[in-house]
Amino acid sequence: MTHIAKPVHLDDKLEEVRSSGRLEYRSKALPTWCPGCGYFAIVDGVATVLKDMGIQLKDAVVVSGIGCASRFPFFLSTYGIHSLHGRVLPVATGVKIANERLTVIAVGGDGDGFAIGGCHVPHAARRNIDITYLLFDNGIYGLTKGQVSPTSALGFKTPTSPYENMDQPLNPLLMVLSHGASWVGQAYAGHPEHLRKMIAMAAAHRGFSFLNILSPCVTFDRTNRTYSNLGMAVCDLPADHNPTDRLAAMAIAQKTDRPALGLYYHTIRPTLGDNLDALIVKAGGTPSPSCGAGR
Amino acid sequence: MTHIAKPVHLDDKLEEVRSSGRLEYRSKALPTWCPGCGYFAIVDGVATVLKDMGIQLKDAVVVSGIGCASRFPFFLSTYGIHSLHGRVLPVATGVKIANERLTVIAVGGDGDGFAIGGCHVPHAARRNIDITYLLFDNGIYGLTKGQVSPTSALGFKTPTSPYENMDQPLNPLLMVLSHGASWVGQAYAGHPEHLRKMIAMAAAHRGFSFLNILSPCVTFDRTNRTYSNLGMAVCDLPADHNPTDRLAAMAIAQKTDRPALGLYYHTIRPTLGDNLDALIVKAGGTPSPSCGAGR
Amino acid sequence: MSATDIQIAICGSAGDGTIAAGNILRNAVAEAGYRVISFDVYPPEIRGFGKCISRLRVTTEQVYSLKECSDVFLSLDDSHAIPHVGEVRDYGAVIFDSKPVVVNEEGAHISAHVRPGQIPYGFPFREISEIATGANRSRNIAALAVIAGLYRLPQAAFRRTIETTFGKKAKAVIAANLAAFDAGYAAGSDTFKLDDATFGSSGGKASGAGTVVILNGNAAVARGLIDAGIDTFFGYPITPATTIMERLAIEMPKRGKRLVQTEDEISAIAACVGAGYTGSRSATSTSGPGLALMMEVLGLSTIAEVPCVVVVSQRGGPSTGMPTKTEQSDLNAALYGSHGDSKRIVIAPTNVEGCYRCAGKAFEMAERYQTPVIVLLDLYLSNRYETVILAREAPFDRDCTKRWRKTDHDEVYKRFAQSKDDVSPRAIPGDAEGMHVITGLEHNELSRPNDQPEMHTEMSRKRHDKLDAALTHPDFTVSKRFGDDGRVDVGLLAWGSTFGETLEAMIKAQAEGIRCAAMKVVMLSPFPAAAVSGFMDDCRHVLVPELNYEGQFARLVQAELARPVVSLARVPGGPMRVEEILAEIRRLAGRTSVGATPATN
Amino acid sequence: MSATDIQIAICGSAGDGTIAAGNILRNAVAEAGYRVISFDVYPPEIRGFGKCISRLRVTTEQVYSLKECSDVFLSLDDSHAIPHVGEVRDYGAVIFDSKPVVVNEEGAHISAHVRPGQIPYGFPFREISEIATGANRSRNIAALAVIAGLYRLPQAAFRRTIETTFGKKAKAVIAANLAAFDAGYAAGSDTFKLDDATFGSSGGKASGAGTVVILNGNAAVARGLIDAGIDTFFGYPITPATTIMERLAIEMPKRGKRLVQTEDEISAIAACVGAGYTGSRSATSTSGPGLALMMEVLGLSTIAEVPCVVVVSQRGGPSTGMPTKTEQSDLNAALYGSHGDSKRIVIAPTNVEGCYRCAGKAFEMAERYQTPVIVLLDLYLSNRYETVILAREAPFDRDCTKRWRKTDHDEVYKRFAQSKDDVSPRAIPGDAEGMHVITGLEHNELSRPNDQPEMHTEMSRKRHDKLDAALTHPDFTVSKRFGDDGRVDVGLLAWGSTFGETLEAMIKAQAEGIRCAAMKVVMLSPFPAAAVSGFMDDCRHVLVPELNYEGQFARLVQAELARPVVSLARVPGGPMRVEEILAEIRRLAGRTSVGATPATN
Ligand SMILES: Cc1ncc(C[n+]2csc(CCOP(=O)(O)OP(=O)(O)O)c2C)c(N)n1
Ligand SMILES: Cc1ncc(C[n+]2csc(CCOP(=O)(O)OP(=O)(O)O)c2C)c(N)n1
Ligand code: SF4
Ligand code: SF4
Ligand SMILES: [Mg+2]
Ligand SMILES: [Mg+2]
Repeated sequence: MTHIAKPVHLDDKLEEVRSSGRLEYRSKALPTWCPGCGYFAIVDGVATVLKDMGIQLKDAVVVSGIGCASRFPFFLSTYGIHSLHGRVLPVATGVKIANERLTVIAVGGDGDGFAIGGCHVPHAARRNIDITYLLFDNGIYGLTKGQVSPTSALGFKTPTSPYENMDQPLNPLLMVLSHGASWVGQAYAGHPEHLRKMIAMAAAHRGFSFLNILSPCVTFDRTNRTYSNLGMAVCDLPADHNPTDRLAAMAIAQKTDRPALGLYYHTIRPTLGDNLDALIVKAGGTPSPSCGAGR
Repeated sequence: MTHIAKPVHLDDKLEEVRSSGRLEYRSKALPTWCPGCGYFAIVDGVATVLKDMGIQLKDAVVVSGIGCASRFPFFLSTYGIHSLHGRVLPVATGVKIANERLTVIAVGGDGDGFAIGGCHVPHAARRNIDITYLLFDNGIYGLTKGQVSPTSALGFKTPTSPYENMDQPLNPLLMVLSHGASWVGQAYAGHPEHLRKMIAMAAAHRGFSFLNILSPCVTFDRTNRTYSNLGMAVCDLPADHNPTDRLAAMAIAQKTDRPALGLYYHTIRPTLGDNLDALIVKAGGTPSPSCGAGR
Repeated sequence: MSATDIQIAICGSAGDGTIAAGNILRNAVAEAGYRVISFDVYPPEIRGFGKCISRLRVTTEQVYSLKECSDVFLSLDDSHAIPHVGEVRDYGAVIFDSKPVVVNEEGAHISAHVRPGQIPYGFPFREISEIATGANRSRNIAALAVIAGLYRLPQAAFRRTIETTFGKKAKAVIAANLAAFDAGYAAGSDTFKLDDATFGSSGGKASGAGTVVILNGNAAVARGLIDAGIDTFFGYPITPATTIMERLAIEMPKRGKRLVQTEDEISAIAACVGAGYTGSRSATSTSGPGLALMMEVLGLSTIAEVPCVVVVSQRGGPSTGMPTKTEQSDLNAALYGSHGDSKRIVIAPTNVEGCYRCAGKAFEMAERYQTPVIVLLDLYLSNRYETVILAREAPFDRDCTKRWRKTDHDEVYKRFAQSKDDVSPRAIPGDAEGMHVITGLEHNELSRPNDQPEMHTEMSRKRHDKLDAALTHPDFTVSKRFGDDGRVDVGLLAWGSTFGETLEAMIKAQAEGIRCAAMKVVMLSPFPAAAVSGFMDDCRHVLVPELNYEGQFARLVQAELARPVVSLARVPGGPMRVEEILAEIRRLAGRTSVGATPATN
Repeated sequence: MSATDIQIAICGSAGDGTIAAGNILRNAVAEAGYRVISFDVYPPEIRGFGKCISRLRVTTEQVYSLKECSDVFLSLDDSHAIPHVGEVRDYGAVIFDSKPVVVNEEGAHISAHVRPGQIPYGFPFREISEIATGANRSRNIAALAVIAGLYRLPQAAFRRTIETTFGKKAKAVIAANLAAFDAGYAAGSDTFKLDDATFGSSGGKASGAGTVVILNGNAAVARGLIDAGIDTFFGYPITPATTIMERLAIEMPKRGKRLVQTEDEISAIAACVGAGYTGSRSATSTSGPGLALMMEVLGLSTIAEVPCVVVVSQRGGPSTGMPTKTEQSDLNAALYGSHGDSKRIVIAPTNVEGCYRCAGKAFEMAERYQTPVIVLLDLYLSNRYETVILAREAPFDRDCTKRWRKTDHDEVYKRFAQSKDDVSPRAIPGDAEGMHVITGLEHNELSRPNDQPEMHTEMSRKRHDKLDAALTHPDFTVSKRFGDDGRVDVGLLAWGSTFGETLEAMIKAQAEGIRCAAMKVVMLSPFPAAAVSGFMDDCRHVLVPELNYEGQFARLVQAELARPVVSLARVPGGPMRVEEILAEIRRLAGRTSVGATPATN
């Protein structure tokens, strides 16, 4: 029988948030996450960034799939869609295409994005839809109580891999680079300051930005992605890394034993919205930032 | 009103096949493909390889999705499944996991594999399921009469991109390399000899092998992947390319203006079947090559 | 009869330009002011040597379907045509190439298959074309010109149509085809006329009402979506729905609107929901296999109360089934396919004009009732052409959204606030103080997750009750009765494309003195129980003809009303045969099956 | 009554080890030879401070559901327990911690909420645990021990259960918990006994029949699949079905069988079809959202006639809905969710033993009729525990495949050859001369694409007709009547988990002198029309209780029989209240609602 310590520090945390004046971006809903979950740092980060960028609550839409990670939108006070398992990117695409004036942030877990949602990532990346996709990569299925995920380490024992996980994990960074994404970076929930910086950069990028956020599931993973393990493993990108060199970025992304944090790659190219407007012009029509939205 | 020349040479072709003694591997069904379609070369290639490898008809299962490419199984005389659009890999996985004695070849088009079926490719690759996946990459949706596909060139005009295609195409080779596939190569339907060699290598590989086959759609693509354009564009892999160097393979895969033909990458690691058997042993059970199949 | 009612069939292989000839004939006759219904049958393969048949019914009065029998039959390829010569009525004309390229062996020539009473006409199409143009490329034009000549149809209309058809081609091509036409026309008009097969003068193009256009069902859907102000479209190609998307891909950008071909149907519908959340009028189109993939997202649209429109053109099922054949077997999936109590609006047009109306009205309903709306067509309706009169003013309300406006200062926005009509005012992104998060989880008025029994019960009630208003949606025909009033021996209940054949059968039955009425049901969910039940009260027998195996609509009626109906469920892959419906009517009316031979009106 | 029938409820927060206490109590009592039914209610969040209630009904006779009222109620956290104290019957015991950690403010203590007639017992659980073990970790064990003592339940059974429960933990942990148990037991047995709440001696473990096990529905499903010889399993986690897969992940490898967690539900079912093609017994398990995603592949399984088994445990819908609440609202999707005429077999067990049987039989049916079989559970059934007697010999046929054996030399294999029972002999990969290609396209006997009207009509008939045999599947109860014979005032028609409450209601109604019968319908498709219709002939009123909003089963009955039923459709997220069904029975029977207060048997 499991005993979970009462999350006293949770309320302190909310207090801190309150006093920090970031509250308006945080909803009154107390996150349902387990105390100590890496996700708390991400919600703080996004709230700060939105505020710092001066994006009004009314102009931000946070879209998610299903999972612990995907509870995210409820903890902000912007507009949001808590959609379906794996469908965060197409839903976010619909929002952005319909109204380019909106800032669209897509969030979800590793299972949500790279198992059931795997069909959609390459196309969001190649079309360069102007949204920010934050992947909460905890290497496990949290919400369903700890099954193996596409990014789980080899050997990981879970209720659906009771003897051990023998499936070679996927490498989200490497994959999204190969999809032709225009902005790719990595952060760690245990380094909130750096995380915040990366979220800010990703959100500032015009086009599809993918930020892989390593985050511990303190309840169901006591052996792999613990704060201590990750804390020791993560490192910075080589100082001389050139973030316009995609091949170099891929080389580093391959080194999964020492996950490097920072901006792997970025480039500037037309967004899906730009292209659709170009077609409209070609056809003799007149583009408008909001396709009827808010009629 | 379109006039299509009667495909006289089709029957000659079948004659040639008959006389070549490969007939047993070809079904009596005359392919429903348009005369001149690149796919004819692939069906010849596979038939020859199966024969040369001494694989009996009864032990081969050819699985496909939906599309012109996916009509493939009907033109061989082995077992086969003409499944659903995009589902070729999970279906093929089911076949192989249930009966490791079978040789399983998966075939499908670029839309089948990298649009609607995109969710499945990374997982077949990472698990290293022991099947051969032949992608018939014609950069178009043939069966539905010529719409734009995920691998269509920029600027391509089709019924669903009437002004021009502005979505950056995907790079199947680069993607599958990033998924961790254990065998990755490329061939061209216009070079049947080399194509045959590559199919043989792919089929001989123990684990997941991915062969990207560039093939012209003569009916709906008169401007991009024509035999003449492809014939001029394709080249050989650098003589000094080391097929165990994944990063080098990725570097070459990036050069899409001059598609290089040959073996990009290969490595040897346990297949999904090997791993499942290892788990069985761990659990104290006894593995069997056919999981009840043919009971 | 004085009113014109002539059906022309053209049969050949794709290589013969059969469909092209049918198109020109159709457009020219419509141009001349007649009403037309036409439907082409294609081969399933891509390779172009399968059989094609183009059927065209030309009338002055409104009619509802093709006829069993053609009055004129043109063969461009006897090997394909021979099996169909039987469909020509007695004293009807069978027109063929008297000097075909290959000299056929005994019996292979169609003239050997014309039955006594049918009138064979041989013309040297190829020769006519070659003499007139120096090539046989215009053989099909020469052939259709023969028919035009035979019936003295207005040449001007044909010449205009030929010019526009080949407009993009080289001048020489146009000239050649015009020459071939003139030669063919001359040949046709030199021949003695069929006495009983005259074209009455056309009604002339209907004027005041609006503009007369000739559209097939898919084109009508595209036009309806556009006239209702579609903003965004997300779709994935699939036969027979693809041409809706292809039409929109051309038209939407001209109007500053956006269309994206997505990676699959799941993303298409998911993007529609995302766009719908912002207030955008968004739609997708697909067929059965795509619909099957959309089930989960449709459920999200239902519980999160986000408008979205899905046009489904049915083909033969199950699974990949028969992509180039028509069927009405996706009704169950449209009604019941999503898990949970996920009732939604399902409407099915019965003709091309209805395709236009239903497509446009779907946006009104989706917005007004904040729910997914499925518009059910089938291949037969998607591809069949009819003359349609379009009102000058699009008959669609461009904005049906109940918007939230903050009233007093510290009012908190409740996305799912209670409301008399169970439709809660919406705030959309960009609205200053309406921020909220929608979810697929059960929720409270604030759209916060809540799974308490009372809340789930109340929200379920809200989501179901609000839909009833659709049954009285403004300016929309939910169901309609035709035929005899009062008590009837046989009442016909039909939906979708099959209603056309049903109505024709009813008219024939009435002509045979059977008291008969027919009701078309356009709205399948919510179900117009009162109207249908009232209709059934008048019927000694209720017959439900439909194109599926399980009698899906018949089952729906029984599920709703717990009253028995007679199901006539068939899966021929083509339209239902009027004769088959008629035979069943006779049986129910207690008539011994008289004149079961093709009727010859 | 002499026979034992006592219901115990334990309420607290997850942190209190409420569920763990319930598990030990349940297993120990079963160990002691009683029959038990138990069901736990969890909080939806992961965080462990929501309310948990574990209810356990202990009997000597077979019963079918939990009772409205508990006889004994144990509070481990008064703040959670207070709202539920009302469920304790008159003269029932309310047991609580007399010395809680925090001293509660006035009224916050449960003793202030015990109603006259209920018997409050305070025990210092924490203190007992601390004195006995030096720590309060075993507080929950001490508390359940008090109940054991109060009722003089056999200590040995409890000690054995505690040892096995903590078997993997350190010796010290086991010792501590045993000590806490002994102390609590002593405290309990020192107290005066409830006169009317005695445990009769247990029937003792049923012997000859087979082995007695205590399982929940999901464990029973896993066991059924294994006993029927499952070869391969492909699945994706989803509440409440996940534990089926988790159990199989442990058990299958031990038997040399293979399980793969796929990337989504589409690949899970697709892999099942691939495996099924080879002759492997393959299954998957999911809940509503996963089922919605499987619709297209299920259609392939239907048309290609490939066996596959899908276990669906329903939760609150639509969409993500209420993942931790029970509901029966996926019936429509299970029956009708795929496009096309895609009828399939759908069976729904009504209790835990049925879960075992249906799971195993599903393999027989899928193989014998070459079709997909859906086994419909719901969260309530998946998670509820019952004592089940398992026959020593698994009651399942390990091979029901009709195999093709080449007879004469030049026979060509026809995968879909005509056959009297419409089931064609199968060849599978590896068979020397049975090579063929299956397809989702309509096809001929050789499985070659063919879309001719006659072929499609015949193949549709074959695919539907062959299923009728399932209604007489060997050794399987398709439907069963209970209660009064002959004419009755009220007939109850129920399916799935709700049948338990329905039967309890029927028994109570009979006790009130109402002529009453109940029929459980286990096979929902094909529908046992004759049996149900025959039953309805006997009933003045037919009442259909079910856990969904639309009355999906009631609609199925009406669609099939065109006869009206009274629908009692509720969506509380938990089991239907027996009292609610009873009230409706009374109303229909024309009784003024007597004794609507909780019955106190
Ligand atoms: C179609 C569907 N399949 C399965 C589920 C069950 N489910 C909910 S969340 C989840 C995975 C959660 O893992 P992840 O996406 O990594 O998010 P995390 O909880 O780890 O943050 C699953 C399998 C579902 N809700 N819908
Ligand atoms: C679920 C579903 N969506 C769409 C279709 C229609 N469809 C059939 S094949 C195809 C694409 C064909 O392109 P590709 O996969 O590249 O194969 P090709 O024809 O080019 O060989 C499409 C969209 C379908 N059959 N099923
Ligand atoms: S289960 Fe894991 S991922 Fe989910 S909230 Fe708890 S710690 Fe975070
Ligand atoms: S349409 Fe294109 S891909 Fe299809 S068969 Fe013809 S040439 Fe080949
Ligand atoms: Mg995760
Ligand atoms: Mg293609």
